[in-house]
Amino acid sequence: MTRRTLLAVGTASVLAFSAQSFAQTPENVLIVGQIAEPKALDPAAVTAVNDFRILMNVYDGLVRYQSGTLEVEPALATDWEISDDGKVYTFKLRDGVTFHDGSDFNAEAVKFNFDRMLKEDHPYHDTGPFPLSFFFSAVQDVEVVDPMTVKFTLDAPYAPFLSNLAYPTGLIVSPEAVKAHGKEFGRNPSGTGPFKFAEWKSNERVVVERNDDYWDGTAQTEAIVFRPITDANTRTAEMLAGGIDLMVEVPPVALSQFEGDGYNLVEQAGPHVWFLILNAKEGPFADKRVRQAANYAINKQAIVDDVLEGTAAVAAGPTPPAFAWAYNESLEPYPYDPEKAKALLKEAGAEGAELTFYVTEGGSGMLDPVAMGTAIQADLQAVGLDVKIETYEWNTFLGQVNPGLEGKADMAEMAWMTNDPDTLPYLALRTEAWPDKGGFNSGYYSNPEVDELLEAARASTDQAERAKLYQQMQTIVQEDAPWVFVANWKQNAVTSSRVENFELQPSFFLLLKDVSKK
Amino acid sequence: MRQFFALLFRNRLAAAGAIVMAIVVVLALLTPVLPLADPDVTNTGDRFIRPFSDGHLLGTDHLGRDLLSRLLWGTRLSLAVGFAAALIAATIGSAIGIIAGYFGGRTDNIIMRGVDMLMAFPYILLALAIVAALGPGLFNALIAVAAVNVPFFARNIRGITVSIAHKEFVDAARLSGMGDMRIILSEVLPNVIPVIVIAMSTTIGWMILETAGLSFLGLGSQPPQADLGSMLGEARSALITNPHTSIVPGAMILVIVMAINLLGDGIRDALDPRLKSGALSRPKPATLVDKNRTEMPPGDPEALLSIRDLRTEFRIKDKIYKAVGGVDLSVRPGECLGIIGESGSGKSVTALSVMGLVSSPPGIITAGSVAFKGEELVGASYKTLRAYRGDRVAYIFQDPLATLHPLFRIGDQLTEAITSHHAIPKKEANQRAIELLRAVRIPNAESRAKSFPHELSGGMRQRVGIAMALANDPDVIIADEPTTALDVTVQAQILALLNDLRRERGLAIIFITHDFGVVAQLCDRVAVMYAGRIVEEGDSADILGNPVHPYTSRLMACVPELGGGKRELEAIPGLPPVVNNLPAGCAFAERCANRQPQCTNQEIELIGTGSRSVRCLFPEKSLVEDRELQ
Amino acid sequence: MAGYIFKRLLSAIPVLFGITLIVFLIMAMIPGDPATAILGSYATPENVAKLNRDLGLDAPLWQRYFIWLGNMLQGDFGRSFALNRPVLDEVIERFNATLILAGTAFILCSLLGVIAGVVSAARQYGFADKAITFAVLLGISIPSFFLGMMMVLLFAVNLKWLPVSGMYAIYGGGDLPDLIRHLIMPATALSVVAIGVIARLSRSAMLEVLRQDFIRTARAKGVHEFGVIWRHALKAAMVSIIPVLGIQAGFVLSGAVYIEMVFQWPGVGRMLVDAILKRDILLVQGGVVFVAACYVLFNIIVDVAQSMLDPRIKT
Amino acid sequence: MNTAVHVENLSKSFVVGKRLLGPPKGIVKALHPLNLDVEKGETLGIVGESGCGKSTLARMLVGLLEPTTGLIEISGEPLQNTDPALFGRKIQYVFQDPVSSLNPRKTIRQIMEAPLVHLHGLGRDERARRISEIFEMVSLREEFLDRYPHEFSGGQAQRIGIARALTADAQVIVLDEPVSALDVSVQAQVLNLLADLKRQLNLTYLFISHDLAVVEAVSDRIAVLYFGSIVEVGTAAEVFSSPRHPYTKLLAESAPVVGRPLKAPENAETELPDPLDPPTGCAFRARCRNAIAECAASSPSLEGPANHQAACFNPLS
Repeated sequence: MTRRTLLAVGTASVLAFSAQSFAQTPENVLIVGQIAEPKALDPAAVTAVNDFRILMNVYDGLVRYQSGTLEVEPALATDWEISDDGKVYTFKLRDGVTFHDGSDFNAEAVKFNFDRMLKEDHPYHDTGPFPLSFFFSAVQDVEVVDPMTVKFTLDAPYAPFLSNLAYPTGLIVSPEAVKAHGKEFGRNPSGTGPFKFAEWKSNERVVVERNDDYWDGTAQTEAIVFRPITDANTRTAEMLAGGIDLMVEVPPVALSQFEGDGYNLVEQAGPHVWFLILNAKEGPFADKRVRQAANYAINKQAIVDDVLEGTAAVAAGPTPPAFAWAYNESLEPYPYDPEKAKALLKEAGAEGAELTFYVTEGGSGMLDPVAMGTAIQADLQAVGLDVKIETYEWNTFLGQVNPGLEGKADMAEMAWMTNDPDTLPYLALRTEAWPDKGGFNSGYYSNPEVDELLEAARASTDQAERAKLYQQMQTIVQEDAPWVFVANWKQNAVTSSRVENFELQPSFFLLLKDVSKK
Repeated sequence: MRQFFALLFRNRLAAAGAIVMAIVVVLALLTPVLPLADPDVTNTGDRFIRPFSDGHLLGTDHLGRDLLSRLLWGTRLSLAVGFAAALIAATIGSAIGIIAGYFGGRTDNIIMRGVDMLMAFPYILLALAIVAALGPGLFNALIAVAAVNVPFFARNIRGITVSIAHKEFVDAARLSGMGDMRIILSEVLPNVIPVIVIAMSTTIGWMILETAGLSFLGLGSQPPQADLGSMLGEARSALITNPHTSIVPGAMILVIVMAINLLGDGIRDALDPRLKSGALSRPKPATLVDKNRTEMPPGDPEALLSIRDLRTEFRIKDKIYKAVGGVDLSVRPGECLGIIGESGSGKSVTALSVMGLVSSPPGIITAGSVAFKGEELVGASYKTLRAYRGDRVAYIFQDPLATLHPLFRIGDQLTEAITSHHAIPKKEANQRAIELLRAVRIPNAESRAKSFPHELSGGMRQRVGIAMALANDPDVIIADEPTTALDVTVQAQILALLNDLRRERGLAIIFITHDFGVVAQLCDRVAVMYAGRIVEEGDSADILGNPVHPYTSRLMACVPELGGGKRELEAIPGLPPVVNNLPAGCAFAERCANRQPQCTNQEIELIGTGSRSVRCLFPEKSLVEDRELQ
Repeated sequence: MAGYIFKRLLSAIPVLFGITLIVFLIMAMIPGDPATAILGSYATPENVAKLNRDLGLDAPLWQRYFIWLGNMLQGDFGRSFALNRPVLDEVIERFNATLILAGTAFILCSLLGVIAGVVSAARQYGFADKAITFAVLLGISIPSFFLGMMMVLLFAVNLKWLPVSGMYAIYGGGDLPDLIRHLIMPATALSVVAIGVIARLSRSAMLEVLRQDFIRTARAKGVHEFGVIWRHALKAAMVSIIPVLGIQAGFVLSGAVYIEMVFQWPGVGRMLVDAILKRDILLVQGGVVFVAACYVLFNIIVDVAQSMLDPRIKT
Repeated sequence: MNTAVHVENLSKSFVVGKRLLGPPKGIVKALHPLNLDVEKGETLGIVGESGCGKSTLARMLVGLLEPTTGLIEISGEPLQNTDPALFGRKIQYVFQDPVSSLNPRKTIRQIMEAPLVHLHGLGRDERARRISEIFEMVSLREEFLDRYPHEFSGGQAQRIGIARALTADAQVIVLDEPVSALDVSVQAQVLNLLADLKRQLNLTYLFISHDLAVVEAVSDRIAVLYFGSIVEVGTAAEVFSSPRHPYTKLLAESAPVVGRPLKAPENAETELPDPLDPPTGCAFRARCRNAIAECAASSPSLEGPANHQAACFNPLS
């Protein structure tokens, strides 16, 4: 190394130290701390909330949730009609909308989107896989009535259909872009949303820029940068150090750091439920009394107040209160009552039973699963259940839990975030949803009454009637205790005080169009 | 064993490490009986209590569990896993290494290729993949950590085994009728074990770090069980708000690993035989000179180089080796002085003391004077010494393969000798180097200047050594057994060359040897040394013709001379004394046939007249008699 | 020399083949599959089986190995299931980041380690030696991720001197000073252990060399002590230091995993950890082969450097 | 016949620079095929400079190295299998470096017992008796038995080495530079001890050394090795008093002797031939003043009366 290069390196490092620019993020550019690298920016191909947070700003669906609720309102479709039998939906499309790549939005584009996802013989079906296409598995046919009218035909009445269209899986992508990029579309997205894709550097950032032609008013900020910061602690540190303007999923322990003037803490309850699947097919939990005992033994209040620092509320049953119209207000959560738990265990003869407990290390909506699992283990230990924890990384965990707990474990952590009160119970509580039949009822709960209620609710297009059926279901399920109902998460986010007009949605989406930054 | 512990505890840092480690281990062992809170009982209401609170000396973690209790239980587990992993890795790795190293050839090739593959695999990923395949859990993490460290041991131990397998005692064992398995177990293994122990003691710390790393990634112990790594991992989310939950296990890892490393270093040092003799200390640029020495007026002012009552000692631990015990010598311009003696007689140390080249530590000059042209060199500044070294007083050493720098071309080594004293242009120095090579009769000097020492034969190398000594036209050359390592035909050439050069250039030479024939042929005068002192000195022809000291005459008698035919040799009984424990009086007395009681109870002076002197009370012939005989 | 390099390159081929086999078998042994990871929470056994079939994961093991190997030899590393992009694109992009981090750390640890070792040996038992020995001991005893965490806490969160994470500032950065600013903490944390190891080894190698006869020869020639230490002794000591530099390069590369996690560095180590956890088989396989090839290549460079330094090594 | 050692056509080549594919870089003939006979009770001195192949020969004789060609017979029995244990009972070896030939981790007793156990299967008492017998012979004190090798000086260690060779009870002993690592005053002791032992036990020695004077002092017959071949062999008196091969003469003249003036016995430029690229004909011819045309054409073989043969086309008379 020559003296000159030495000098150059020296100067560079002095510069590096003296410059302070990094502490200040630029105006009008919002920097968002994401919890992970997105998998793809193709709405049909992804399943994670983390990815949805970007997608919702780049794409529009035919419909969307009204701000602050889970009610559906028009978006790319201005209007729609539902046939009396609940099987045919006809949408009138919005005029003059173009995709970011310049191509036109029209009925053909809508048909292309759904055919790509649902038809195995579609030329672009191989741009998948499309893991959530079953949201639209009821769709039999999509038909272009005229350039601005499109008609969906379902094979059976399906109440959650509109709600599913508002879900990211229903977001509309540019067919031209799919044709141009094929499998690489996920890295070269094009939609109609308020922001258009600009850059994706792996593990560094995804940048989207303002779409000046947006049909619903242009965005306040020039651009948004999504930074994947997997580690919650680093995310917190970045927020504190000023490297990001907005962070989601603030770890409970870090909340106290953001109480000062420099930050705004935002909270919003959402359709989330955190529960323990109990193996009702074999072992101690085959006995309802033992399942109830577990519900009594776990100090859920302590978990939500202490472990989660108040970022969640105690769950009463399988349906989160965020689905206000379908929620059964009369349900009271199982109280913390170790004595009662012991009594029930004694009654069932399950004292000192040895249980295997699957705990995950992270995962979508799982909050703080290891700490929660450990606290639960300690609570169950206290009433005389000998619980052995096995931890798995999230994907391995799903690989273990989804095929069913039989022969492996007695209990497992799980959390769902859904867009419709139908989804979770329909997929995870029916007898027809046992793992071997393709569902997610990994604990093998089975109650014909519940099965009936759920089928009926799904076929009905009358919300009041559906509400009644769901409330009935909740009461039965709570009594049967196929799960331990632990918590309903209140999603949180922190912004620096430079950020204005930010609010969280019950849908857990991040809508950033109207957010501005000083 | 006792010696081992004595050595270990002499090293204060190692002792500190041992004590800390002992405390940690005792605490870990006692953990189950100590009055601690249950490490797994959660009390979320009391979470994140700060250290030094009532009931929770180190505070509590994110679930309100007592950190002190978790720390001790965690330490217990981490230590056990670290030790176990090190043991497993060492056992398997060493076995592989020994087999590969001992059998060599194809076996070695195949095994080492496999080891290469594993080493090329990023080790954390390998560990991760193993844990992923076996499932999480501390035991599986242990297996993974052990597995990824097997190549390290295999490689290390193989190297050692190769060198041991080629030792003569292995051949000897084979000739004793031992089979391969038995040789491995009884000859190789005992010599490898210290290395294994050293490698283990220095890697346990590393193993604990690695296990902690895996636990930190969530692949180690399963909750609620605590080990140090998982404690750190769990605490990470609260790093900013409650750093104490991270710092407590982090600091514990630091303390343990540091103590283990200190102890490991100590064990390594105590097991390394070279360290016992103090040999791994760096020699200073110039030999130490005892500040409290009695200074000596310089001797013979006529002489070019004059040594008076020079005493050089080696101080190793509590032993003092009096290598040179009061030597007087002088050499005049153009004279060749021989110093002859057996190994350990102090002849080389005397020579090296002149320019302060005795390794120090352990060497120290404790008394005497060395004067070059009247200037005192003992106690002179490094600057003065360096100015003389190689310029006025040059050395030629014994083994030219070891004494030439193996990685520099010989031309460069020669030019450096010149430019160290004379600021002349590089080109000129190169030219001069080639002239020097020619002067020592090296054929094709230009191309040879670009050779590396190993590319030359022994004789050629020694010519380079001589050329280097001649580089600055010195006044004195000190040649320390320059031909001992050479074959006899080559030796004859080198000696003839030296003789020519000295006559051509009028060099003064001090020539150190153990060979009377060489002395006779080359030297004008000779001094015979025994146990650090000169016992006889005089003209070489005189001494070789009429040795007077019993040692000189007996020594000459026991060297067979060519042309004598098959015969019985006259051996000197006994062994030369060890210079750390010299007897009183004459050091040779014990082996001397002429010994009288006086010999061992008084200091015996070097007596003599003019050119001939002897240190003996009962010489073979008196010097006076000797003169008369002539 | 060219022939030697060629020979070394040739001998790396079986090693690389071995590595492909090892990584393939390990990935085959790991339970779980990429389909679950792709399908996320909604993975049902039925969908998983179908997807695995679509991804070609139902073929016999040996067949899958040879298909993979054959494609790879043609430069096709396959597509990452989880990231939905070609493995090679991702690996090269991420490896680049790791190279910057590990390369800096490697240069740092080589320079500082050797200098510290030489100074320590030259001043044996002096104050500098004791100070260096202690610092080095502390360095090799601290878990790098713990050090990293503490550095973030102190320099980024509390003092706000340095950025918390990432490789470049998100806006306005992207130049060299920006990169250096982001590099300082992770490179330091990553190199600390290696500095210690190298310094210890350099010290003992120097002590070993300083006892050699040719050092005495250099002194006898009148070479100044500075030249004796930094030219004669260091050059000879490098013969035993260089192989350790090679090994440390491997450790630095591997150890980057933790540092990349703590500092959210977009490197290949973190990518591979994620990929293993997500059972992104092709990404793991391709990434490991790539990293291992680089490691093997680096070792060849070390060997070549060694043979250039030491003419006694037969080439 | 009273032949102790009979060697026929014995040679050794080493392969240098093995390659993955193709032939190796070169083959070094360390020892050209040679024949040798040693009588019972005789001492055969083998002289040569470094690299002449004397150690290769010695190691083959005791089975530590597998010969490339040739046959070794000890006391009339051929030994073809290189199992040192098979050789061990018949022929033993004394190493050059006395200290490194003793395992530093074993006591002298353990070292001494090994041949007794493995070669002769003696019981404990029998062993103790033999060891004390042998220790008596080599004048070592029995208390040394429980010490470790590093506690001994070179001379003592070499006595132990000799004692170990004796325990195998072999009739032939190969002494590979047994005194070159020792100081002159001790060297004479060891040489005398060897002479005594030979007389007492009626041993046969192959004494290898580079030191002509030492070899002359102990040998009955002498073989001179140069570049892997015997260039001269004969009775000790003959070989040194009237050498026939110029190399032997060069060796004899090169040794520094009191009273002989110093002169270079040969041209300074001469160097040993390169083993990877051996010269044609006589290997010595480049250094030889008497070389004639024939020397370059073919290599000479040993010729002359049984008591003094030389391999030279133009021998000295």
